[in-house]
Amino acid sequence: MMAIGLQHYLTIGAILFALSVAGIFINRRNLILLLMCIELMLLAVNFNFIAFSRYLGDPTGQIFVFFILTVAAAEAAIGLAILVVLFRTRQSINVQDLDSMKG
Amino acid sequence: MGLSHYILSLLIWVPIAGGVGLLALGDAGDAASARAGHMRLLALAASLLTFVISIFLYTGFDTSTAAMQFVERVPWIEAFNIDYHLGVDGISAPLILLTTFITPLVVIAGWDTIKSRPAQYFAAFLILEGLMIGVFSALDGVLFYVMWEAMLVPMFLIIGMWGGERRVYATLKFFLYTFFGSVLLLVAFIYLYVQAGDFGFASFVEVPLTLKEQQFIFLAFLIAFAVKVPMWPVHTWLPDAHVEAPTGGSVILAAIMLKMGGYGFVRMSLPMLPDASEYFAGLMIALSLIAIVYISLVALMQKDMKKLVAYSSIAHMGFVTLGFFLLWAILERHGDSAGAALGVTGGMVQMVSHGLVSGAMFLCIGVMYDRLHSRQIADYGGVGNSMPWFAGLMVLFAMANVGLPGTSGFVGEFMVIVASFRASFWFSFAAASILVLGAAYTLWMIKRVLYGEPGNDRVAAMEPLNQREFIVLGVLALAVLLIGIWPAPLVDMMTATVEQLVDQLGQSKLAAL
Amino acid sequence: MNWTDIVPALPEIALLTLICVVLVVDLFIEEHQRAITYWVSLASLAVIAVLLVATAPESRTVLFGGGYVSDAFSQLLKLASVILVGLSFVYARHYLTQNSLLKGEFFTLGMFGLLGMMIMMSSNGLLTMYLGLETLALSQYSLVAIDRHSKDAAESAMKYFVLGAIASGSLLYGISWTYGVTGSLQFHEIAAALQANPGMNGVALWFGIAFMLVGIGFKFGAVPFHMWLPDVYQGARTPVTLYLVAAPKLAAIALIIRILADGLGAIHEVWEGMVLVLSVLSLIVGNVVAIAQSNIKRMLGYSTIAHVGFILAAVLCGTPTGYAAGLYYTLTYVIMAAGSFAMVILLSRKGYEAENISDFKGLNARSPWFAVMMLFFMFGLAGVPPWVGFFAKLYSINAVLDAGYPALAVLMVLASVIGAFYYLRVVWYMYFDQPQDRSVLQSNFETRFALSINGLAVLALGILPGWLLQLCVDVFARHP
Amino acid sequence: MQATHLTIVLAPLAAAIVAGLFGRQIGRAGAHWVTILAVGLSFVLSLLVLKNLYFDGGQAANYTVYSWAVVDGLRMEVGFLIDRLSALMMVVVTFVSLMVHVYTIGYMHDDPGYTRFFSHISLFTFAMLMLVMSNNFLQLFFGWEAVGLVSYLLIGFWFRRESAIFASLKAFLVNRVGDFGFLVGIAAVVTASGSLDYATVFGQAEAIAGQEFAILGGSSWNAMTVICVLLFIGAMGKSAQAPLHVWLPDSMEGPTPISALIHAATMVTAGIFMVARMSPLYELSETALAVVLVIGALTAFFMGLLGIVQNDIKRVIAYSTLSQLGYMTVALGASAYGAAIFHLMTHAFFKALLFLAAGSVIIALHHEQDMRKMGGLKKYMPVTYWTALIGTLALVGFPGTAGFFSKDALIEAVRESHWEGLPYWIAYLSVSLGVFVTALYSFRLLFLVFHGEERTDPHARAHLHESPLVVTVPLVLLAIPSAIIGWIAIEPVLFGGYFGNSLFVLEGHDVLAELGETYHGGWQFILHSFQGTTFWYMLAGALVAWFAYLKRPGLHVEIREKLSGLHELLVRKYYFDDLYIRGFAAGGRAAGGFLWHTGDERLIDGVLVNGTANSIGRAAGVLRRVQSGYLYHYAFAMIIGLTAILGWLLWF
Amino acid sequence: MIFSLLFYFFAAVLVAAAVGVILARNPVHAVLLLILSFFQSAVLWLMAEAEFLAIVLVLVYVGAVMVLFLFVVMMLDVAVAKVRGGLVRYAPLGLLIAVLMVIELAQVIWLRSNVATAGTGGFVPLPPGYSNTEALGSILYTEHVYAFEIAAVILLLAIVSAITLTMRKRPGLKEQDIAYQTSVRSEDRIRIVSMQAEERR
Repeated sequence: MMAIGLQHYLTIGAILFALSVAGIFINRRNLILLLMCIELMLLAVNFNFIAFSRYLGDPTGQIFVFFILTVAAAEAAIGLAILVVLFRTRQSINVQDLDSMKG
Repeated sequence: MGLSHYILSLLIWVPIAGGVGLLALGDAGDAASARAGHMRLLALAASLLTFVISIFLYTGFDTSTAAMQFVERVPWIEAFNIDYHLGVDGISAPLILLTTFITPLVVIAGWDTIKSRPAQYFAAFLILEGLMIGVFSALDGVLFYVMWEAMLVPMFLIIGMWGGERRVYATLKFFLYTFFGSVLLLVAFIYLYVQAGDFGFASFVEVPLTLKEQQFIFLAFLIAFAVKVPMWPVHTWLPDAHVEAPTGGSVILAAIMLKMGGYGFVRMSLPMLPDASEYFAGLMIALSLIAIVYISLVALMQKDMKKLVAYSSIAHMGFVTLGFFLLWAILERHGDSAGAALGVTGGMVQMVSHGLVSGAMFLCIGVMYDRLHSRQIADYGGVGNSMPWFAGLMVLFAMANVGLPGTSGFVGEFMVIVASFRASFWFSFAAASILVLGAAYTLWMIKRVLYGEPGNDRVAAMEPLNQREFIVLGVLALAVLLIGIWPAPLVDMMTATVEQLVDQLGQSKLAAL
Repeated sequence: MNWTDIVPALPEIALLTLICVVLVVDLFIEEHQRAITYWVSLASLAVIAVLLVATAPESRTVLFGGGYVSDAFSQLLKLASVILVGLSFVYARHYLTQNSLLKGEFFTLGMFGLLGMMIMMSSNGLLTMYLGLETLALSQYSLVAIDRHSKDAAESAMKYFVLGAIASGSLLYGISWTYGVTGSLQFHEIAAALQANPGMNGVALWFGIAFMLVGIGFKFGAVPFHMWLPDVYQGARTPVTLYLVAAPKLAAIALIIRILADGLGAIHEVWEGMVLVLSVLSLIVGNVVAIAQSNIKRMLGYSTIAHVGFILAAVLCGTPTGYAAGLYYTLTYVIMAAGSFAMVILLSRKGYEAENISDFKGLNARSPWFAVMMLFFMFGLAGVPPWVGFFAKLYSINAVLDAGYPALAVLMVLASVIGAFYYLRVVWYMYFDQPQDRSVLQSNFETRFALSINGLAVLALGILPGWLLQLCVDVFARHP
Repeated sequence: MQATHLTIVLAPLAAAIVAGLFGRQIGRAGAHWVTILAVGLSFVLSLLVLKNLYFDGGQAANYTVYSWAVVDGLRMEVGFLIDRLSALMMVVVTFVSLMVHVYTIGYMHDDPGYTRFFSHISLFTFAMLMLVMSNNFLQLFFGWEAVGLVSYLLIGFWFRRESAIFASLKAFLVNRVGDFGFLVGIAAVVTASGSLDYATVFGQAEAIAGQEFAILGGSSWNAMTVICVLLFIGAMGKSAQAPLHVWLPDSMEGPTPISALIHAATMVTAGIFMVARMSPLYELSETALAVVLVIGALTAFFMGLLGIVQNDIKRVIAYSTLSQLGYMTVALGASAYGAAIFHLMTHAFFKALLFLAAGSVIIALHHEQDMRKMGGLKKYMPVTYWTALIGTLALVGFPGTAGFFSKDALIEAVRESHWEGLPYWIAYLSVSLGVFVTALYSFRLLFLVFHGEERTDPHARAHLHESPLVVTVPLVLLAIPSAIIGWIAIEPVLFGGYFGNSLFVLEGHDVLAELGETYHGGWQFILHSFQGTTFWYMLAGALVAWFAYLKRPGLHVEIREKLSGLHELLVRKYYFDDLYIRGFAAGGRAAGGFLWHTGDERLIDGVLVNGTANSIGRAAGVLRRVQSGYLYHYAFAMIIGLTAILGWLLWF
Repeated sequence: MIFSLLFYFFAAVLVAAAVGVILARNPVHAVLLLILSFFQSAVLWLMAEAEFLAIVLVLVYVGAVMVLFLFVVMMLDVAVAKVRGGLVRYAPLGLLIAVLMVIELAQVIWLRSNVATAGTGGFVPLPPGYSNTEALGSILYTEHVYAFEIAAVILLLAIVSAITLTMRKRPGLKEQDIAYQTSVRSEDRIRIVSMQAEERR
């Protein structure tokens, strides 16, 4: 068994990224789940950054993760705010109901 | 600094300024108001002023040189070596004169037949005039292209705003067809720029190009110019555009805008791409002859007068392209180039003449349309009874259209037919078939429209020509006869330039590689 | 660090301060005095513009440990975006007042967005680029949803948000790979690393670029990352759409040029193919689908996509000419696009949203002047000379041919022929048809004035395109 | 002298312009005075020119008036070549024209288009003079087409009449077919010689004859043959030689003075004149001469036959004209150019006379042209009758009349020509038997109109009277040369070297010179004719006419029924009209329709233009359906795009 | 060895939790599973010696953001999805894309790049006395001060937007306005109207 290192962490990042993408596809009911998938995606990114930062011995990558966490928090806040607005206007957060504009 | 230093700029910008002025002052859309009357006068004044300026162009023109004259050159976009570069030679000067001559007539012709938004109508024509003169005098690729494309806009509006029932279809077809043609021209220009380092026509002429490059550029040029001419098989926009356009629009379209295709061939395709021109000369001649025969036959079947004249225009423009591309066939057969210049000159004269004649034909149809609101031949018959003077003039123009000697229509056709015999008997044979076919469709229309008993009560009640119409048609008739009887002044303007062009065509660009 | 060192960053600092001022001012005024916020915002923008000119550094200056750069490129883009944001405020006011949407937040969020854009334009590294991008994106999401009672607005905001988050996630993922391979986040360091160690140029880096391109393509609205664009343009209230159309495109050009040219310019051959795919698809899909639209905002949305194809085509050349052409195209495009959306705003009135192309019917009879302006915008967008859009096309095609892609050049012009159709349709509605609605256009003086200037600029820049072009060329002549 | 020439040409032009543009201002009298004076002036000056050239021994003039255009070394000019040939033509043209002008005053008296008519015939005189006086091919073509134009305008003069405007269109188009050949011929001349000037071209004739033109594939034709045949196609159109003859009978829809002037005396002879003028070229091409000979012979005989079955008085004369033009053409083909021109001249006088006489009858009968409704007019219209009789005698070649001298000389020339074998027999038989035919239809006409039973409308008969002086004076004036010009002119024109250098005949072709050796004055000539067959053919024709139409008026009806097949063939004019109208014209229209609907509308517009537009539209419809509005589809697009790019990077 | 096993264990739980997130029917379950995956991530980060971020992840993310999610889920009170209609239809495609992407990425990570060659052998051990927090802190406020400021702006922006979007005055809400209540006058309370006596019908 090889030592746990960069590639393992990157793999976890890749799997999480792919899962989040799949989640976005699969989920057709609930917008909140979409937001959570996005959080997963950011988690995947963070794995990559930490792995690379550790591998390169350069703390900048971890600084980046720090900012990603900050932004993700802000993003989540705004995303949820929009969700609330949407729910208020439509009484639904069903993804399939969002089809009044197309073509 | 005399007038001659910026005469071309004046020719371009005086009408445009007039047009913008008309737009700015406006007429609130009411053709009957006194304000609209002032607008008409302003439009006439601007167009006449332009014509007067162009007289100085004629008097100052030196026929002994092939060099560019009245040259103006100011850097325009320095980052790309684009200049505001104007100049005329024997190829462009006659076409500019044609433009300045026709436009006042169009303004007069639209005097009180345009009922809605006359100010915008006249403004469109004036702006168009300036742009057309710009096309003929530009010596820089970008400047040329700007004028060339910008021209579409006023024409688009003219057909669309004052046109007939199917005007939307016709304008879109017109615009997209020609736009399609010209975008490839743009690509070709830029390619040449990349090779030559600036956009000047002179540099384009000098830059060496491989045969393959020349061929691609030639095809790009061909599409642009062939659509404009129009050559078979990209001619189908023209009948539709003509039918739907108001009279003035048809006149300008036929008289001047079609000439730009021919002008493009002789200004660009030939001198810039001599080897590709040689390569494609056979194709060009074939297309020209198809245009003459095929389109003449199609014209025979037309029931709509404007469509008929439109098809006739296509057939007549076939002579232009035929004349331009004879050189290589002549060289191949005789080993010398005698006759090639005759063909090119013939094509050039044909352009001017066709400008006058087709313009006049459309004006005649317009005169009848104003009275009866129909363009269908079947709705007329016996117009000569109620409009004798008109009938006389229309017969004259019809005769010019069929190329009767003594009218301008003959001069170019004669030269081209004579020159094409030197290239091949069959070229001459096919080209001369227009003598029969052209007469057939034109005079058959004349017979059905002007002659016979009055077709119906409305025809019988048609008003005779009014003074305004008479002046317009009369002036055109004089011009048609003058060129027919004494074309030397016109031909002499071209001679030096055409001879230099033919010389240039003989020099392959491949050698410089 | 001496504080005078941060002078080049003064505009951003001042903008943040002024945003806070506007926030506070807005807090203390009554509902009917909301115009004060508007004027203060405009004044703030004017201050920023002045500061931008005043603090422009002589040469390229890098600040804050390499995170911030001030050069001709950023100065030009910032100035342009300040003007455009100001313009969109001016256009928006009457409409917002009419529709009871005149809230201070519109202006503060707009200015936050501007701050984000300026950060992007001045960013010298992937970190600040990302943060700027998020600042811009978050304010855009909020702006789209600002009319809380509009179902469409909420829907499009949600779509925008989700897809935007995916795009920025992807961008981040790409950044992480790029960082991992090159070991740096600063553009010049990345470039230097690539120079020093060609072995870095491997599939891992390519993947990084591909993931980053999702983010870039999304920001531009390039196919296939364009799907949000028509829906958001349609769903957002028109002034918001106008805001989205105009200045953020400048940020997008900064994004792509900073990353691909500044950072990865050395491996141009790697990304040109990817950008080429985006460009070609955008040209085709944008132009073709626009034909089928009846909603003007949607149509202009697809037209944006088509224009993005042009911008990307110029950028993918990877030459200074190409970058200059892309920059020039973007600058001129946003002017025309802003004007055309302003016309949509102009046609709307209280309780009536002008959304369909047919609303333009007979505009010439209603208002010849604004019909002419719209004609300018339409022909400008169609790329017909003498309007400025033509020169944009000219230069981008020039760049493409110069770089040796004749087939792409032909595709570009053919796409523009298809594109001409839908622009012409607007013109034909305005000029050839009778108005369905003869009411007088409602608007205030500054809208009319700004719109007129905007329209005339499209013409004037077309007649004298040299100086702006020279500016763009010079920017890249001095670019590293 | 140049001023004189210019005056001759320009006076009628000026008059035409004045009468045409200011007709209303100067009035009817003004119109006819100005034109008559102008044409009179031209006539007098033409006589002076003739006198100068023939009697005073003046030199032929050949000079340029002005340069039309010079391109590529090709000088295109307007200039005059005034030699004896053109001088003769000028006199003939201006004289007949003058007569017709005067006659028109009476004939068109009540017509509303009076001034227009005078303007047109004056313009015609101008155009015809330009044609005959030209010294180059360009001007020749100008005159050639200009006379065609005026002919078109005048045939369709009564433009309310459907038949008239149809005839005018037909005339123009058929002429254009000829002109088509003519123009290509001129192009061939320029190609072969590099010049349009007669003198230069003739000077290079030998060189041209040595050239070849590649026409079809590898085969090449002698340049001179090509040139001459092409030019002759022009002559066939203008001079109404078969198969381009169809327009001339129809042209009788025009007013009678026009038929006399244009369609009998002058314009239709332009082709004859042209070939004579081009004799230095034709002489060098046996093939071309053979074509000329055969075409002329066929025309002479078969068109004459048609005259027998016509009932319209003017059409009979028209077919007679066709036949006589055929005679002239045969003479050209036999290299007897002088004979052709001589017959042209006499024919101009007597045929104009016959037409004008017919016109006089027509006026008297209020525009009735059907001979079946005439008869016995002799006693009502003596002047007309006697002049018509002189014309008829001249036409049939009754010894002593002008027509006799010219036609007999012509037939002799054909008989003695250098031709052998088939062409000879075709030509000789045609011209000989043609004499019988000519006499038959000519006397048929005379008897039906002036003799026998009075079949006229009773109402019209009540008002029958001789025509006014303006009509009869020209008749008399034309009758005089018809009767005596032969006596005076035969010797100088045919045998006396009148033409000098104007005509060129090869040594071995010069049949007239051979005839001249046996010529010993007019009486001798007449006496000689009684020994030949021609005279008896003529007499036989006259007798048959007398028997069938006067003696036993029912006989011709019986014959017609017996030979109904032949009669039908003749009445249908050998089906040429059907071929042209149902064949070529309808075929052209069908082709045009096919090209228009299938080529332009279906293929180019339907498939290429609108097809492209439609397919783009369809593509738009499909692509926009991808934009489904569903968020997950949008995400799909992004991720699939990304995955595709990744895959591409990895595996391609 | 134990380290490796631990890594695999936590990684497996993390992936399982993540799968659970995207498959959960009940949003509340999804949030909880997401929190679980965050905890697992924090552990893995700790194992990579990124202690500061691991703590921040738990404190900020789980403590604030996830709670916010949970709050919104509860607030919106969305009915639990009964059937995942699209799941069946789109799962294969989604799965295919996800697998494809994993294959592509795995190719790069394990086989086809300089990462694959250079990344073997585990992380280089950190020097003794190394403090992750210190290392980050020392550059966060110096080198990255600009980014730090921007992050602050983003948070401000988030506040402003969130308020803009969600704060509203409910028309039907009964609010107490003290100043209004105390400044009341009698005529505001009682209005005396003069009425016509109604006639009996």
